[in-house]
Amino acid sequence: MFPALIPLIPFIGAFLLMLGWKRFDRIGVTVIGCGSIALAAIVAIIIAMQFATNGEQAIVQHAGNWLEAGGFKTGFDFRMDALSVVFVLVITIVGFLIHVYASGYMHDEPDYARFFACMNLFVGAMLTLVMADNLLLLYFGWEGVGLCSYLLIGFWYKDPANGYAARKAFIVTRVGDTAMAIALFMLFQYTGTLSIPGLLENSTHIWSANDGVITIIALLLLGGAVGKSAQLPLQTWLPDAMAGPTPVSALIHAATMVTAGVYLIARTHTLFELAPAAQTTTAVIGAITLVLAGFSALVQTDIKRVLAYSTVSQIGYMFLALGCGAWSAAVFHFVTHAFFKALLFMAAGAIIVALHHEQDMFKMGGLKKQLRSVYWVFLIGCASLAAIPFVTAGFYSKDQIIWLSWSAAGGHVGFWLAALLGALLTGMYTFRMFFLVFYGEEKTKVHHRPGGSMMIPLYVLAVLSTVAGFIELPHTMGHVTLFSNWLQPVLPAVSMLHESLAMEWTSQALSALLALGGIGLAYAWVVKHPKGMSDFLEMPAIMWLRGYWSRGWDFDELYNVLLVRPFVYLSRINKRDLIDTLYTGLAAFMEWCHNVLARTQSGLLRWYILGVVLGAVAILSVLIWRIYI
Amino acid sequence: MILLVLILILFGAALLSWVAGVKSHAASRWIALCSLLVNLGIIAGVWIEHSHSSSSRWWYQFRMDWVPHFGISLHLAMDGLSMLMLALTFFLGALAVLISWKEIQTRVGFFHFNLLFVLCGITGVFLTMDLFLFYFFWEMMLIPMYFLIGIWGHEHREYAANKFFLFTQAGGLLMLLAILGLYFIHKANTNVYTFNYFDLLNTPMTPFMERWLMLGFLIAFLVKLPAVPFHTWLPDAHTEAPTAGSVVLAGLLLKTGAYGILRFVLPLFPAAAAEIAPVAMLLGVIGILYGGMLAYAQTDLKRLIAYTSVSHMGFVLLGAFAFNEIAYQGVVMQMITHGISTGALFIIAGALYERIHTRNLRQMGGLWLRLPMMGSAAMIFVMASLGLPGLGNFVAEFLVLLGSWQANHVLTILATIGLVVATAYSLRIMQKVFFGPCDRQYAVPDLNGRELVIIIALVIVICWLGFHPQPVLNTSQNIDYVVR
Amino acid sequence: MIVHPTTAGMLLAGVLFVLGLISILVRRDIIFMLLSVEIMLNAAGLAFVVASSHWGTADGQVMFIFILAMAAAEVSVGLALILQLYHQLKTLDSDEAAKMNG
Amino acid sequence: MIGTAFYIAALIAVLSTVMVITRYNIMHALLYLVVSLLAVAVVLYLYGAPFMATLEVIVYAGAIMVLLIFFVMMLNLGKESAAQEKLWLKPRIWIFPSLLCIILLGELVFLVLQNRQPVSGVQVVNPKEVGIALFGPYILAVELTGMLLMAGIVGAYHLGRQKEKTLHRFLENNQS
Repeated sequence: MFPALIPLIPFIGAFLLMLGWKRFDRIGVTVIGCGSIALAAIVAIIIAMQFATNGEQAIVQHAGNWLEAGGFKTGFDFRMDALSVVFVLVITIVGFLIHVYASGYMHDEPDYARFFACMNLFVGAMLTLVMADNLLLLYFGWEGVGLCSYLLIGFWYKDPANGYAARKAFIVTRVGDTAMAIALFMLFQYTGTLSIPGLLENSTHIWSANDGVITIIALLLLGGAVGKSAQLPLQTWLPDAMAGPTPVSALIHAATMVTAGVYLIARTHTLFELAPAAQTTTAVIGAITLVLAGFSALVQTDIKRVLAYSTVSQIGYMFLALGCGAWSAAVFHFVTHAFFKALLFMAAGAIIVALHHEQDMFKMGGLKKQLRSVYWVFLIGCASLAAIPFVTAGFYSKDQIIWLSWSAAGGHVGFWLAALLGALLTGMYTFRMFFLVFYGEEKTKVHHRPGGSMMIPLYVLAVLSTVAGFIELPHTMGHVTLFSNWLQPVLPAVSMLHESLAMEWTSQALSALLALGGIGLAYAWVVKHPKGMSDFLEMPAIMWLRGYWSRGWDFDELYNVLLVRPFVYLSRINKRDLIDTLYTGLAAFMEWCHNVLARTQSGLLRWYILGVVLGAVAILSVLIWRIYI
Repeated sequence: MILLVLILILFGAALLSWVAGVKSHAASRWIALCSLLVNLGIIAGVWIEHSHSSSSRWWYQFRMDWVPHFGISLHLAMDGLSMLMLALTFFLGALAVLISWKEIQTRVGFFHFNLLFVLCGITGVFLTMDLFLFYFFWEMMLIPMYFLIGIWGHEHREYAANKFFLFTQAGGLLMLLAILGLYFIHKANTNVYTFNYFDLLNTPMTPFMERWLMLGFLIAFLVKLPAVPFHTWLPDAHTEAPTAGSVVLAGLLLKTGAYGILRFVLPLFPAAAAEIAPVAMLLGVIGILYGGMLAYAQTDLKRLIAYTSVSHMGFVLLGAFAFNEIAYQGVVMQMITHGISTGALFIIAGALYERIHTRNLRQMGGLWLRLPMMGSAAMIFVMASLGLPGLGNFVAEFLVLLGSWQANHVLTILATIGLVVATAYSLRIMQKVFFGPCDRQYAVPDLNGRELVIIIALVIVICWLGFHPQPVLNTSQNIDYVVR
Repeated sequence: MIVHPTTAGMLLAGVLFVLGLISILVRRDIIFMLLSVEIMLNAAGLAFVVASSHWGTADGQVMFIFILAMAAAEVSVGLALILQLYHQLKTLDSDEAAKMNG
Repeated sequence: MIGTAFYIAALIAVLSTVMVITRYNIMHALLYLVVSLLAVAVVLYLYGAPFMATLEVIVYAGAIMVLLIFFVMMLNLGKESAAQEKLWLKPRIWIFPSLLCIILLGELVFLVLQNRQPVSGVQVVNPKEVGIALFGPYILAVELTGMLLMAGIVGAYHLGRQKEKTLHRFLENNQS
């Protein structure tokens, strides 16, 4: 089995759907769309098994040369190692489930084929990204997923707001990509290759730790990761990206694409280890982002925006883990997050469809009875997101991060506190959303209940959101390390600063308590004392704070004022091209001269004679001047 | 001999299609198309023949005395660079004939005469190794192009045609001065009158003289390229030209400027070129950013695309003066891919104009509903223009930037920021034309068979260049670049 | 004061010439302008003859003859033109014949 | 060695020329011009060019002026023409050109007065020498002059003829 097949199959699916968009009927499109992903998933599983039995040897396939010029050489090299396998499996399996769900969700969409073509294209690009053996191919996937994200956010193209959100997503991530491109140039300049194993190998020889160049490179790579993963300061595009169809939000903006940054940093962890400053920056960005996004999520009214901010916040956790050197913890959280966030998005989608495309949580409520199945899966998702102890996957992955943010070599007590604050916020906003949607009085009628194609993926994910946590249990609870063992060949184990069982207990207990406390607060806020709370919330200062948070801490406004508006303004005023004015001005001056001189051509005979006389006077004057004076 | 045949076929076909155009429009079109396809076939044959043997740099040489007294000879030669440029010329030329099949209905014979004559001039420019002959062909391109814009253009065609002519002619005269200067300096130093490129290559001269002669050549090529601040003829000419004219202008005429820099400025005046490199690279970067910004502001679709050319050709300038092989390879790539992608965008704009009779972006929107195929094609080329990996432009821009990074960090960073600007203006095209609300209910047909053939050919080429650029890179590798 | 004859003749020629020039500048009637041209030609001829007597050669006088012939031809053609102009414009105002303005 | 005769003739020439350029009536102006020409003929005679003086009287004062006089009579320009002239000749119009011309005159005078050669007599050049020069070195010019006169005749005939067609064809085209 060739690893290259895994991304190739979805690409072929996308290609077929693009060419045959007129010929296939709805069923044909569904079969190709979902089938290609299923096939990719099967191939991925087979290769993963092969890899597992093979031992630690990565499977690398050179599928062809790409370009070779003047000492620069790259090819289509695909790599399956422990890290890729994790990502590939998550992408194909969750991707498949979301495709199945989408076939139900998008059932009434006239542009059904286009949707699935883009989705398949996305999966292909994403798989390329995580399987690339060189950074250029990774960049190819990186930009490819950006394109698909753009296409799918703007899928309903008739609304200009969607187009705006789509372009914003593309352009903001492109800013990060630019940084990453420069990192590639620098890496090539110093290491002479863009092949990932090669440059990681070389980098340890070339640079010692804390070298200035490697720090810059790591920071630039971080810039790329930050753009794609919607971290501070490039996080603004993700909430707007919710303009796309819900399966898109689930697949691209929750489960897979936005975690590409995590993948990139994990993949190039050697570089970050050489640049502790960059690594600390990563952790700081993660910590700040997770808290800021948590506050923003707390005050949203749109259910999808809550989930979007929560995604930003959860990826913040992953970055925090990466920054602390807890590589496998970050990847572990990626896995569980992919499961429960996809679950939450799709469940939210089910609710939205049921309420006839109503996304405002304050117009929902009391849906517990109406949508009992959705209620349960949503509850599981929320529990996992809020990290309710022992039974949810989210608990194990997040707790590991919280603990390591203090105890790992790169950790700090400040990170730990931020992570704990994040845990409290997560509990609060998650269950605020949950209670608002399912409790209270019924405000909007349910139109129709989701069908099987939408519910089955939800059940599967609900199960995964629960059991996926058990592959990695902390010291205090059984100490299962299946996952980190698996990643051992690629990602080094975390080096600990503090190793105390008691401390770990305390941390876990604290985070669990905070999560539960958050839920309790949410319960009190939404269900128990809605009146009292609303009085509190109506206070002017609180109102202002709510607005400020719900606008995402006004980062949008900041960028508008600093970058977007000046650019647009400058280009507007310069629409006629100032330099052209120079040339047209020159032409106008010539024309003016022409007019002036033409006026001397009066046609009056005496005028001409006067000219002759003037000339004679002048010539004689010069003559006299030169000869006699 | 085969080189002369390439030119003569076009020349003969030009006359023939004019004559035939009197009787039958179709005959004129077929003659033009067939001559270009024959040439394309010849070039393809040449390429296949030479794709493996990298024995000698010059694949073909043809030399015949013309005015021996003054050292002027009919000297043609072909290497990898010429071959690639010629392939692009004939490919885009054939598409230009196809695209004007329905668009041009007046003076059809004369139109094809002019079109083929321009292509003939361009072919000559890419082949000739005699500076006098080079100038001859250089000027020969202009006049038919002037007619193409001035006769079959849009509403402000005369203004645009005059502007185009004045700018390029002024540049051309500077080049003539420089050529004559070089000629006489060579005579003074070696006592031989010659216009031969190879003889002039190592003319000894003072640095002062070299600087001025280099400037003469460089400015002519910068005008053609076009680089800021000589770019202002381009938007007008592109906007007003008929579709075929825009395709030839963007796809080929601009490339003669880039070709001139690679072929003449750098090898003839290596020291002076190295001296001016930072300035030239800066101009390239300014072009990238300034052109992008102007493109973003435009409301006329063709004008927007025209400004993207300014932006893209900035990469050519940046790479050409980076003095390393990766960048040169990128420049050659960029010349080809820009020809394809921008040509395609102009073809789409032309097809759109044929349907809805406006180029104003404000009057478009939501056309995806009616024109999904055209929209998909536009999407591909818009993505190419913003440098999406997998399409040819990415390879080109990446190589240019990778190469120029070795030469100048700051300018490369600025140029890379240009990619963000490219994203902004490129996506604006899609949003304004194909997405957004559909105010006007245009009932227009999607691409027809002929247009589909054109677009598919272009898509295949741009994807091929994106995924497997190696044949092109291998071919252009064979050139003795000036590497510092 | 003894005046050199050439100086005196030249001064006379100069004065006559300038008078003709003034006339041609201030007059609008085209016949007057023709008249002024005659004055100036005559003055020029006078200057030639004075020069001829100064050097004692015949060349100046030869020139005078040529000027004379030229004046005759000029007057005849000029008058014919004036005639046409008069028929055309019904006036002798030279400013009316200003169609060739730029 | 110039005498009173020259001064008188010169004075008459200048005065009558001034009268020419200040007259409103064209007829008066022409007659004053004849006087001026006759005075110039005297000056020519005094400068040792009797043949030229004769030609001046015959051709200039005789033929050309008479041609002009007849022409003016033919056009029958009457009082309104004189009135028109009066209207046109305002100081505002003539003051600047006159100043300019006087500057020119000043320059000419200055140049002429640079003559520092010793005073000598007038040298007489007799008509014989003129004839020899004319048909010797100047023969080509004489022939050219003949052609010029011929052209003058043909031109005058062509332009002056008024048949059914009153306009010259160029003028006609211009008008249409």
